Amino acid sequence: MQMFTKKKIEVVVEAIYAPRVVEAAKNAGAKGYTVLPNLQGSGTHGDRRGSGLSGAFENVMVICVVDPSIASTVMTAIKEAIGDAIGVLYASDVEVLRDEHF
Amino acid sequence: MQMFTKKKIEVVVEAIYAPRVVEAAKNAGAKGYTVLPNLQGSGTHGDRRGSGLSGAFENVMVICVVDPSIASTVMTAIKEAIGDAIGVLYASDVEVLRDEHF
Amino acid sequence: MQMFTKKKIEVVVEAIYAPRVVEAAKNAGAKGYTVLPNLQGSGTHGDRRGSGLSGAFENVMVICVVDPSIASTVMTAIKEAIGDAIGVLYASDVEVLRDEHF
Amino acid sequence: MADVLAVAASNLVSPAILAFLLGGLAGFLRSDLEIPEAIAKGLSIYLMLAIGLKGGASLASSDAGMSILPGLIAAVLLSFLIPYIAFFLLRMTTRFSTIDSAAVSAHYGSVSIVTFVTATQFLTSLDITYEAYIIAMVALMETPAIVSGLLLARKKGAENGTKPPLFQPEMLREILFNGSIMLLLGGFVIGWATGEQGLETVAPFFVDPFQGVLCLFLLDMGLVAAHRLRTASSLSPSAIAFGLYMPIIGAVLGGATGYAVGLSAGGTTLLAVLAASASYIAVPAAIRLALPKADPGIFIPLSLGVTFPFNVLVGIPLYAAVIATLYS
Amino acid sequence: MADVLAVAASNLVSPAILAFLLGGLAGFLRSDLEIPEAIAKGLSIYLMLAIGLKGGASLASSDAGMSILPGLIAAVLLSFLIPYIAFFLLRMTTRFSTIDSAAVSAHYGSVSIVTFVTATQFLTSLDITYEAYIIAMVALMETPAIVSGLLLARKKGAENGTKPPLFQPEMLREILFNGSIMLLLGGFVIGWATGEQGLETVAPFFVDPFQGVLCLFLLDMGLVAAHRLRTASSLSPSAIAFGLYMPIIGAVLGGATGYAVGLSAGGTTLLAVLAASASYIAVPAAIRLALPKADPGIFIPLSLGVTFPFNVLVGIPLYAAVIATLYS
Amino acid sequence: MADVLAVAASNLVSPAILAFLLGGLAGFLRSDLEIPEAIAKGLSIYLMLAIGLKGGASLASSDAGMSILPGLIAAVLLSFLIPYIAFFLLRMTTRFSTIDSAAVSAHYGSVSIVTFVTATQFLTSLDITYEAYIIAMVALMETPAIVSGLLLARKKGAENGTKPPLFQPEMLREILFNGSIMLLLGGFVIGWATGEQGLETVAPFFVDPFQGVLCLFLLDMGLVAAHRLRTASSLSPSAIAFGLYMPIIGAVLGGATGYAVGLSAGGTTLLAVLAASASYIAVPAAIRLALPKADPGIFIPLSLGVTFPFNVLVGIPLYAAVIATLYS
Ligand SMILES: Nc1ncnc2c1ncn2[C@@H]1O[C@H](COP(=O)(O)O)[C@@H](O)[C@H]1O
Ligand SMILES: Nc1ncnc2c1ncn2[C@@H]1O[C@H](COP(=O)(O)O)[C@@H](O)[C@H]1O
Ligand SMILES: Nc1ncnc2c1ncn2[C@@H]1O[C@H](COP(=O)(O)O)[C@@H](O)[C@H]1O
Ligand code: NA
Ligand code: NA
Ligand code: NA
Repeated sequence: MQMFTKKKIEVVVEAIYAPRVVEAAKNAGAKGYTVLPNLQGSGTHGDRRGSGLSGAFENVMVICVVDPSIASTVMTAIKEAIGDAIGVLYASDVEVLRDEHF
Repeated sequence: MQMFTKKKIEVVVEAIYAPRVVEAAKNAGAKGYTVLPNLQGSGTHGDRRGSGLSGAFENVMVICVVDPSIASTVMTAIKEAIGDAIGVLYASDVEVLRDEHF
Repeated sequence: MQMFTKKKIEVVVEAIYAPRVVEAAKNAGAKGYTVLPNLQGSGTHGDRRGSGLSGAFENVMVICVVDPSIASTVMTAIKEAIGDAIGVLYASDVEVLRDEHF
Repeated sequence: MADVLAVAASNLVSPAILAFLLGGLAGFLRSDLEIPEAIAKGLSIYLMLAIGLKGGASLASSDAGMSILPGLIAAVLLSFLIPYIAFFLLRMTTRFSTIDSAAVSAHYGSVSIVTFVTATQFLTSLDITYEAYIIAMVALMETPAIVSGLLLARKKGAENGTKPPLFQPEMLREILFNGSIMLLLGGFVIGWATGEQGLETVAPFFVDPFQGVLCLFLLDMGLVAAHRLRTASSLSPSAIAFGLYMPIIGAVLGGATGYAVGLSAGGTTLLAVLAASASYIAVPAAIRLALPKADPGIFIPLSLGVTFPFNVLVGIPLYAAVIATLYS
Repeated sequence: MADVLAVAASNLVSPAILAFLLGGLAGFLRSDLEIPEAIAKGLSIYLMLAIGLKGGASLASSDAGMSILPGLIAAVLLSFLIPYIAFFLLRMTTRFSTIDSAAVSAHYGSVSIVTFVTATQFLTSLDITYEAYIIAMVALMETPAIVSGLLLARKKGAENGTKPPLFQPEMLREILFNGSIMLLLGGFVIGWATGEQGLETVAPFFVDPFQGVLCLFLLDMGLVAAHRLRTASSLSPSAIAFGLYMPIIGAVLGGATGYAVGLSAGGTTLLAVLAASASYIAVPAAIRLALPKADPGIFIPLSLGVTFPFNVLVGIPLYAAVIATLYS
Repeated sequence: MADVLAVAASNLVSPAILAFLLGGLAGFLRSDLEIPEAIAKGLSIYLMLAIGLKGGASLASSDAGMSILPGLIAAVLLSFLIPYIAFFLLRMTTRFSTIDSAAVSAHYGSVSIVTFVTATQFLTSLDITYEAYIIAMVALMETPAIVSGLLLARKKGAENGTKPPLFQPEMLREILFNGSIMLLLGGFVIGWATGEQGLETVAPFFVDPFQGVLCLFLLDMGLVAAHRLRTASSLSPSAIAFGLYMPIIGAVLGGATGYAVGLSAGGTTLLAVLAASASYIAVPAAIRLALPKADPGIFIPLSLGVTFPFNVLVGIPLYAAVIATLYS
């Protein structure tokens, strides 16, 4: 079974910024993404958990598997989309079966 | 602290296929799995977000940590279970403390 | 783009233990964490999916990205917080842009 | 004709229909308005159980007996038959693959519960009564169309020499014990067993607030339909045309069947609505499992984004007015 | 005896009980029917708050005063005591470890709110009244059993020389300020403070639709109970037997206590039901935190899959019929 | 003055207010009580739609006509103006940055729908009537304050030479087509178009249970407010003081405006409440997008943890009593 190495980028960001992050990733060449909604968390900006009223305290995670050749472009684009918003961003290597899908 | 290297397999697939993916992983020797329900996403099959009415647009993620010796068997089994359904599949290395658990 | 290597610790644990896991990670030096609520799963303790009534069958995942220098301390602390509770724990390498954040 | 328009207009200014339009508007304006998944699912569970209960209780208090059998059989046949007509039209007029055509056909043979519910509210607002056992028809018409759809898709497979097995037993179970069927039929049996008296004890939850809950549900339908239309790329003009004329063909067939089995004007209208409507809850799930190659980007926008709004806004009052004229 | 059966039968054909059976059926058929987590949690919040409000308001409009004290104290003692009996029986008849036996015992000393609510609806349908302050008993009986369970588990630890501290203060807080206790007692106090007049303002939400909401809740309980039974592997015949005879023992104790403190036939029936019922909301969470070694694969299927259906289908009408006979 | 206290006391023992206190208590005791996200969102959708529908229907049945225009314009001006006053006070008395001060100011110019709803229930309980079109004011007052807030923040940018564009078109869309505005205005139009007759068909869902639903909503608000206060670290005494005196300033301005445009005592009270209240649904989201540098750890605890409880517990009866005295 031949595997291909890709980069998985994971972003935890406040819910209202998710559309911007996704847009930025797509424009930078990502062919797909997955969003995990309704997360809680804590970091330098304090406790975050949805208040049910406003999305202002809700986190989401965006996962984006991309070709290593564009990983750094996508990360930079996402970083700019987040700007001063609340969030963290990290990447790691994954192996996939279908090279052309990502 | 001694750590053991395992393979983490992550699958994003349409919600109604989750039972098949899980079944396939178990039959291929996986000792456990975790399901993240209600995900949104986008890929070659377009935008996917639950419509609340039918599961036809909902994604889930199945995470399965297995011994490297069976990783490729489990991945192949999952791939077959997905068949023509909508989904992606990738794997990466993780370290665990309890060798016998996985 | 300079990247820094960190450790990502992922814990799947029964929902009612999440506050203890988070507390343990913080006390061991983790600067932040993310919680994915309402997960289903299966392992040596059988099938687990929320019953809507009691949290006794619900899983959550806690994700904690930490500096490699404290990774083993944090993992040990989390392991102790879990004790005899139901859960699994694994770690992997990730790269981040902002060294000081984690 | 003036009557038809007046009826249609009165339908349009009901809170439920306006809520649907509000949802559609919010969806097109890309408002962040969103009904949480769990609430939307809860609303459909409520609607299906409520409609089942009411139908069962009302059947129990009627003296229908065996006289309902011809109607039920006709409903099943209708659901079996319609996909063949739909398939033929799709193959003639669109470029959809055999699989996609079969998948779409299955949706149009089955029924949309929300369209049906909207029609019952419409009739109630006009004081038009209907037979209680129509609700049993709703449950019976859900699945036969799926079988037809699979048979149609299989014909193609046969040509290719890769004829798939029609039904794995697992799939049969998934289709027959589907949540919406359990709720509709289960509610129907409960309503029938406990009668009007049983219904009375739960009426402040399942009967009185029904129309209000329907508003919330249609608000969500508007949002979802708009979203599906906005993000759908594969709908050709011929496909959209199909989504508009197919319900009329269905309504004619349903109306004729209703007349043939001796339904009242109200009952005939509802059977016409059922035949005109396309499923977007039970069938999509079954089709995704049985025909994974069929593109959900086609059948969902078509049934939810085109046919559903057409029926709710234009179809229901139209069918009702025509049938009322014919029956009077 | 004929009466008993008639009563039981009438209980079985209520919408709520049939909804429970429908859920159970769907669960056993592995239907994809599922009540979303959030809705299920919302329903239990509603039920607990509603029951508290009604109890409080009805206490306010009664002239009970201090006369309720003996009943409340007896309820607390009952909840303390039952686990010891359950533990003894489990050690005699099953192979459960000390820890598991203690954990199960705690569940049977505590109460099931849904069983209680089903019983109140059953009494109401028979026009049998009961004392308002029974609802205070529900809240009071939730926790003492947890303490007994921990003491029983600790005895074992003591033998081993690893005696754990009975209560970390943190755990005490978690148990006392548990969500279901806050809602029940909080609702009770609100109902009491605002009286019948306050209740009236919220009755169209908390009182009138109550029975209908209960149907939805029991539908979910049926689904969950069936799922737990299907996936439970550790329930031996002796464990299942315990799940069936223990509620009867509890009912006898509860009934005798009710009689002793001078409750009416309705009140006595409810106290019997409380003593007969086993917790599956508050206690499992507390036990998972306090006794993580206890296997939830034992205590949840037993209380939710065996005892709950037994009480709802057989126990409630049985206890009611017997007590009615004795009181008349 | 005795009257004022009596009114305040009667407000405090309503089920809704006590539910808020119960939520607050559970929050401070760190109970595990929690309203699921989806339910909380569902409740706010219900409240906004219900309030819109009622307002619209009641406007339709009144003979208000063009006479409502001055009131509407005054409401918009009020929402524009209040942030400037708030900003000035914050810059004088606190150490908040310009950005944070601007962000907080936007919240106080906008309105809190739940505070408003609580006030309407309070007036209803006292049989005080009010003008239907106040509900249109609620919708109109939501956004102007956001514009003022951004202008205030921009002034600062200008000084620094990094003047950001006031509105990207994208942001304008996000603010104008915000979910709560769509629901309030949409509900208002639906209510107005279908009139009292339309409202009647959905009253068992949107009108009768309203007060009960409000209890559940306020229970959640209590939980959230307590949580925010517990975890807030950045609230200085001067900030807390602002959260307490700013609503009074707002109430005076709102009351005066209501009097000036000829509102009844009830209407004036509601306008005072609107001006006194601070947004925690629509504005936080808009501000997070437009001013990401503003710290949500300041503006949310202040509006939700300080001003909201103050208004609900003290403000509403106070404003009502004072205005009733002045009008009589
Ligand atoms: N070290 C970390 N590991 C995992 N998640 C984190 C970490 N730091 C922050 N987060 C997540 O990112 C969100 C924003 O982080 P921050 O901007 O540091 O407050 C938090 O609410 C967490 O959900
Ligand atoms: N590159 C990607 N990174 C992360 N998730 C993806 C990616 N591509 C697809 N997905 C997820 O997998 C689902 C199915 O993908 P597809 O079959 O390509 O439409 C999508 O809805 C996404 O949730
Ligand atoms: N091999 C595995 N891969 C992924 N998740 C697992 C695995 N084993 C266990 N889990 C998760 O951890 C929970 C507790 O595991 P266990 O204690 O083995 O029952 C399960 O319910 C799963 O959600
Ligand atoms: Na049809
Ligand atoms: Na008990
Ligand atoms: Na204001």
